[in-house]
Amino acid sequence: MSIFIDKNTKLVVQGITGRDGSFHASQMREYGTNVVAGVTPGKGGQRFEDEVPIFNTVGEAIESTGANVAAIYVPAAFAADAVFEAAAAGIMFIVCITEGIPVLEMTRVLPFLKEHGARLLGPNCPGAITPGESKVGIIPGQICKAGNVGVVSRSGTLTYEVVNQLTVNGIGQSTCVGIGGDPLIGTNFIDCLEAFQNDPHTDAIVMIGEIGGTDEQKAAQFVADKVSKPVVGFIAGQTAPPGRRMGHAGAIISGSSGTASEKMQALKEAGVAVMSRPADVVELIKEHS
Amino acid sequence: MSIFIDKNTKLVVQGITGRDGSFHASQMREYGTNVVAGVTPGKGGQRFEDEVPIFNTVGEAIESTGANVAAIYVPAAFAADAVFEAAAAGIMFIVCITEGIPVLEMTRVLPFLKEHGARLLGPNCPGAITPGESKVGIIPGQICKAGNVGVVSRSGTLTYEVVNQLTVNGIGQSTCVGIGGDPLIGTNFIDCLEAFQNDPHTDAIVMIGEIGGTDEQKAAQFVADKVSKPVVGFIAGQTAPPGRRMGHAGAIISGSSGTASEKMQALKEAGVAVMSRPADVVELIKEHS
Amino acid sequence: MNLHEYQARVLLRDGGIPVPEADVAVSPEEVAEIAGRVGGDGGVVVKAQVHTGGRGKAGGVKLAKDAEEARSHAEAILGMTIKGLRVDKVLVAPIADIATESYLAVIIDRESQRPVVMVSRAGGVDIEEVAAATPEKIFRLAIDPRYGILQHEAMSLAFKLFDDIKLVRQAAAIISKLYAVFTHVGASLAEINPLASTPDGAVLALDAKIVVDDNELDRRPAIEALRDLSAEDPAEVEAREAGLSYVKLEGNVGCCVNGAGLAMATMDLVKYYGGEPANFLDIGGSSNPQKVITALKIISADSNVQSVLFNIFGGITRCDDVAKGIVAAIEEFELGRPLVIRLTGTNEREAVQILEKAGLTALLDMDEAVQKAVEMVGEVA
Amino acid sequence: MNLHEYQARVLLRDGGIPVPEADVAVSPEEVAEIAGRVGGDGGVVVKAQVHTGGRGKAGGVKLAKDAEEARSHAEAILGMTIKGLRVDKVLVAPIADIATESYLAVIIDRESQRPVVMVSRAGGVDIEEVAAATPEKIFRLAIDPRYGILQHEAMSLAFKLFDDIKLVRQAAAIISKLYAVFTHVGASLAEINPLASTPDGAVLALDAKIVVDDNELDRRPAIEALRDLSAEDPAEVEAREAGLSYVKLEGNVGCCVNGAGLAMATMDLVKYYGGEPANFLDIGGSSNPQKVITALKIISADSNVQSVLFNIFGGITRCDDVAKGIVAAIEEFELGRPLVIRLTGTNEREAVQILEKAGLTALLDMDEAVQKAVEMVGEVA
Repeated sequence: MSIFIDKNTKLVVQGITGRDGSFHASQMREYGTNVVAGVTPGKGGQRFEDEVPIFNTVGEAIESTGANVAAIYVPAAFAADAVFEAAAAGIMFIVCITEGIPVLEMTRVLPFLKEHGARLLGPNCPGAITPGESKVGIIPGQICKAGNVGVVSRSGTLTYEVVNQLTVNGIGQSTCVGIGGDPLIGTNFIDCLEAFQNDPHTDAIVMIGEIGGTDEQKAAQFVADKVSKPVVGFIAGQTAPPGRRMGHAGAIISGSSGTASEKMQALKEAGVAVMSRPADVVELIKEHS
Repeated sequence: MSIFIDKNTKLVVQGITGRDGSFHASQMREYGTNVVAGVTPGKGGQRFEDEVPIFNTVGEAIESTGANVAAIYVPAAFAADAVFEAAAAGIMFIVCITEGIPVLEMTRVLPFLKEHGARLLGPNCPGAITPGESKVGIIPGQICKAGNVGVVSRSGTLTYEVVNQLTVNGIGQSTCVGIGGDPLIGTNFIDCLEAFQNDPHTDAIVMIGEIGGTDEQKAAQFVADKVSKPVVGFIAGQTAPPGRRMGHAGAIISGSSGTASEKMQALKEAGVAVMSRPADVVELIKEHS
Repeated sequence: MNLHEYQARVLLRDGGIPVPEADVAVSPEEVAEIAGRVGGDGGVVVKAQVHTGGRGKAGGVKLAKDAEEARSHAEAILGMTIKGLRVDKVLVAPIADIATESYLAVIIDRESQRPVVMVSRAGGVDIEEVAAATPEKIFRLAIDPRYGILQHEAMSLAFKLFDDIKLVRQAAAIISKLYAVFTHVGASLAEINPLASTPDGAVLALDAKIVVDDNELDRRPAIEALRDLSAEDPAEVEAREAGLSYVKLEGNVGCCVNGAGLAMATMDLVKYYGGEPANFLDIGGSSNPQKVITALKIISADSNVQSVLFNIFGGITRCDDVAKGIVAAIEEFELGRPLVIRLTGTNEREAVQILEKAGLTALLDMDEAVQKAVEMVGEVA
Repeated sequence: MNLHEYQARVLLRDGGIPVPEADVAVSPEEVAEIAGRVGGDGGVVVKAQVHTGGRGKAGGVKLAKDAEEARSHAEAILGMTIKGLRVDKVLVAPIADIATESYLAVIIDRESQRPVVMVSRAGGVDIEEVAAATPEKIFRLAIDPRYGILQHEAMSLAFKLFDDIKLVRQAAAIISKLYAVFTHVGASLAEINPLASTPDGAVLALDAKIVVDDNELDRRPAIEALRDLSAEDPAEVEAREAGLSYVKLEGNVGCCVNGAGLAMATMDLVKYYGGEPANFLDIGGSSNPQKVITALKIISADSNVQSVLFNIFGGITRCDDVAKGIVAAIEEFELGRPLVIRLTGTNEREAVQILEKAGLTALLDMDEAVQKAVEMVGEVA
């Protein structure tokens, strides 16, 4: 039916009383996400929108509400700690929306997650949405539609663009996942491809990459080796100059490595149908699935 | 036949060119231990006693010689790092003779060992000996005799006293293990009791504890729950005053906890035959096995 | 954030790494004074302090046998332009007597998701070339940040650089200290090239490069204070201060987009339709109208820009806020080029109304908008 | 190694923990001066600086409303003896206005093999009593030293101490900083009791106790320099400096043993045979004759000792070295008590010869030797 989140998702929102956290907690509730708890130290005992109980710690939130997924909207200075806290408290799927976590902090966060068996989506990502069931993060719900195409992307608004193309052309999505544009992230393309491959309700996969690093190349190899479902791909940044960071901390061509063309080449060699333009997604999905 | 070490033990001696390391490497070779390599940074390429190759790193020693056990005799300032190095290089049984590793260092060493699946004996311990097969550490070989009694102890010379009593009375040992007197150690009583319980060639167990901590009490519980072989016990420090450290860093009664009498009581309740004097070991072993 | 060599050298010294006494100067007179102070028999080297590689090839690095020659080199180097960056400062360092030149760096490795220490005996040259031609000469070790660099790790790396144990121990200490500096300043790169040994058996750092992770700067004001705004492109400085992400390119279609991925895809689509993007510009997630005004100012300050394209997919970004910003901007100053606006998503309808009221048209389709912006290059606004 | 309260307070302040301004004094005049300087409306407290608990009950802690009263208290406290330790220094600290008293400590926990932070709202009293009577009032959290204390860990502990988020945040910062001090100085205990809150909403440390792991001192000379030899038993200081481990007890059979376990077992056996051990003494693994001489000097300096027992099981320790030390010692000074020697193991035969040549007898059996030493109590040597 989906990957990572579904109608059984019971969400705790870390930073629920902050500017971003409160806005998106409202949006998620409006979409139908089961937001069971919020966390803001010092506001334990209060309620969000008169309904959702707020706790001082994630541990207390889990104990009282059985929350099983966390969404993090706290400021950058506290975001890594929020991930540590969620994982230590036993949350197995943690979505970190916050941008600006130092990469050295991430080198400590990632092994901690591994030790606790927890999965992190992000940081600096738009989150995930399983249309009609649950939205965790900031992906606009109205552009999505339930269906059988899995979408995974390093980008935010570019994902919306592609998902919107699918939706307005009647192609629904199983789950849309934004993995984030930072150099070190908790969940990569391969993790999502594997999950989509194993999800009986996903029939085709769209993956949207960009310049920088080698995740797309490794994902291409994974597609060749392990993915039997059709995959349609896009790589942003063909016109990006080397050595300059394109907004995302991870979107940078180092020396001559991490270019869009090498990534597109790898995807093509793995049998992925590569789009020239975002709008091509519709035709390619129809053609290949 | 034994626990931890046997005739298949291929030993690398870390600090083999130091005062203690060279003396004991000689002693171990004399006893028959298969000392396959030594490590002293900067002396790679030389040989110890014209025979044992010396390497700059443990990794090189393993690669060239297949060493599977390490003995550490380096000065205290380098000993924790020597443990890290041995574990990182893939040694699964590491014996650290060196005394004086700060306990905070040990709080970092112990999880590292766990992550690498390695067992540490010590630090600040006399090591282990499987009579007639292999000696790793500093236990005098001539006081031991091959047999079927397993000995585990927090002490050094007190162990020799007890082992000597056994030997002169014709009772041989499967393996004698000194776990060390520091507050944080890699291998505790339970680890050894479990190993002796599972060793088909051990028929009875002698455990020698002392004041401080609760390892003996936990071991007593383990004996009650899991050990079917007869166990004879001794606790040193009945006359030790509270709050004072008795030589070993770990031998200290904190408040009213960790006394000899509570430990002896726990052992008795677990069905362990408790000696009044070291010399009682002979009679009790004969009586109970 | 890139640090200048002279700044990086100070950080290494503070971290206990042996670095020859050197100093930075902004005038030939200062250069002569420093050369007299730090130069020994070997003379000094005068090095342009700019944030780019290839300083040597560009004539920005010169050897001088004495203070007078250093002064005359400084006169040539100060004020010169290397890859578009003006040289305002030079480093004056003694020329050391060198036996060997090695390479040492700590980086963040995306593959292992850890800091990685790289060492090579092939130092003093461009490491990218070594990596391409003779990769077997480079040794890498991933460090577990939970434990930090361990003594034996530093030693095993140092053994890759030297045979003599005295040099090995010095190098191991420098490796450990460089790792400490790396974590202390929140770097994404800390490099010593060359790490030199001298004929009398000392190991020391003769050059230093540090790049700090921008995300570390908030909690490291002392490092942030090292930022040299004069060494950066003024438009990029202005963009960063406004919370925008801007990179100038060589094309003529100015792009203003929300989101980095969409911004790159927009640039690519400009190219796809035969145009050339003039810039990367991401206005970010929030939709403060003021940011839009600043973005338009920055784009229009680029004289190459011949048409301006907005591509906004509203999520958190509210299209009406962006529309308000556009309207306010064109009221505030003359854009002077054709403007193509594509808006869709959150508050799209309100945005269209705001724009139409101001006499502007909004498109809903990305391809259509990009095509139009490319076509309008060269037309009068 | 125990630090004095005044030393621990400085370390906490250096670590950024709020500690009221206070100072240490060795004379009543200094006490009056400090009281005038640091005391506010609430007056000051004068506290004996000795390495033992129960200072208050022994009259070593007194409140004074002004400098004059502080001086007179100091006259009483300076020079007094608490549990055998003479008071040479007093701390003079302001009496703070207190709303609540909590307990905070970091210890090394043998169970979890990690540093553990302990907190309780039941502060200002003996925590052992709280642990015994109301253990549910104490909260403990094991810290993973690979990650250090995490912000949320400090916060969750601070929530156990306070309800008001302003106090919680202050307490969390103090908890993190105390953990940092703990690791920085290589402590086995760092304790603040009480951690007080004031009526105007500040959280601060009113007392401090730090015990440093002796094994950390070699690499921390600045901490080692805080050692106050005058505050320790001179015999134990002498023993430590000679590389011996010595603890004075109340009995009359002096014991000199190699190995801590065997030394305790020997003491126990003395008791088993009806005697009372005068000391714990471990000469350690090496067998330098000089150590044996020092050991005998220390034992014979204890006027309670009426017989002296050697119990040596030679492993690394060579029995002949010990024998040489014994012979040298009795040649050097008058022992004045009967001496019973048990030696076995490495070079036992040579040892027996050395002793017999000097007119001494060596036994081989531990029980026999202990029994004899007990029997000889009171006999003339």
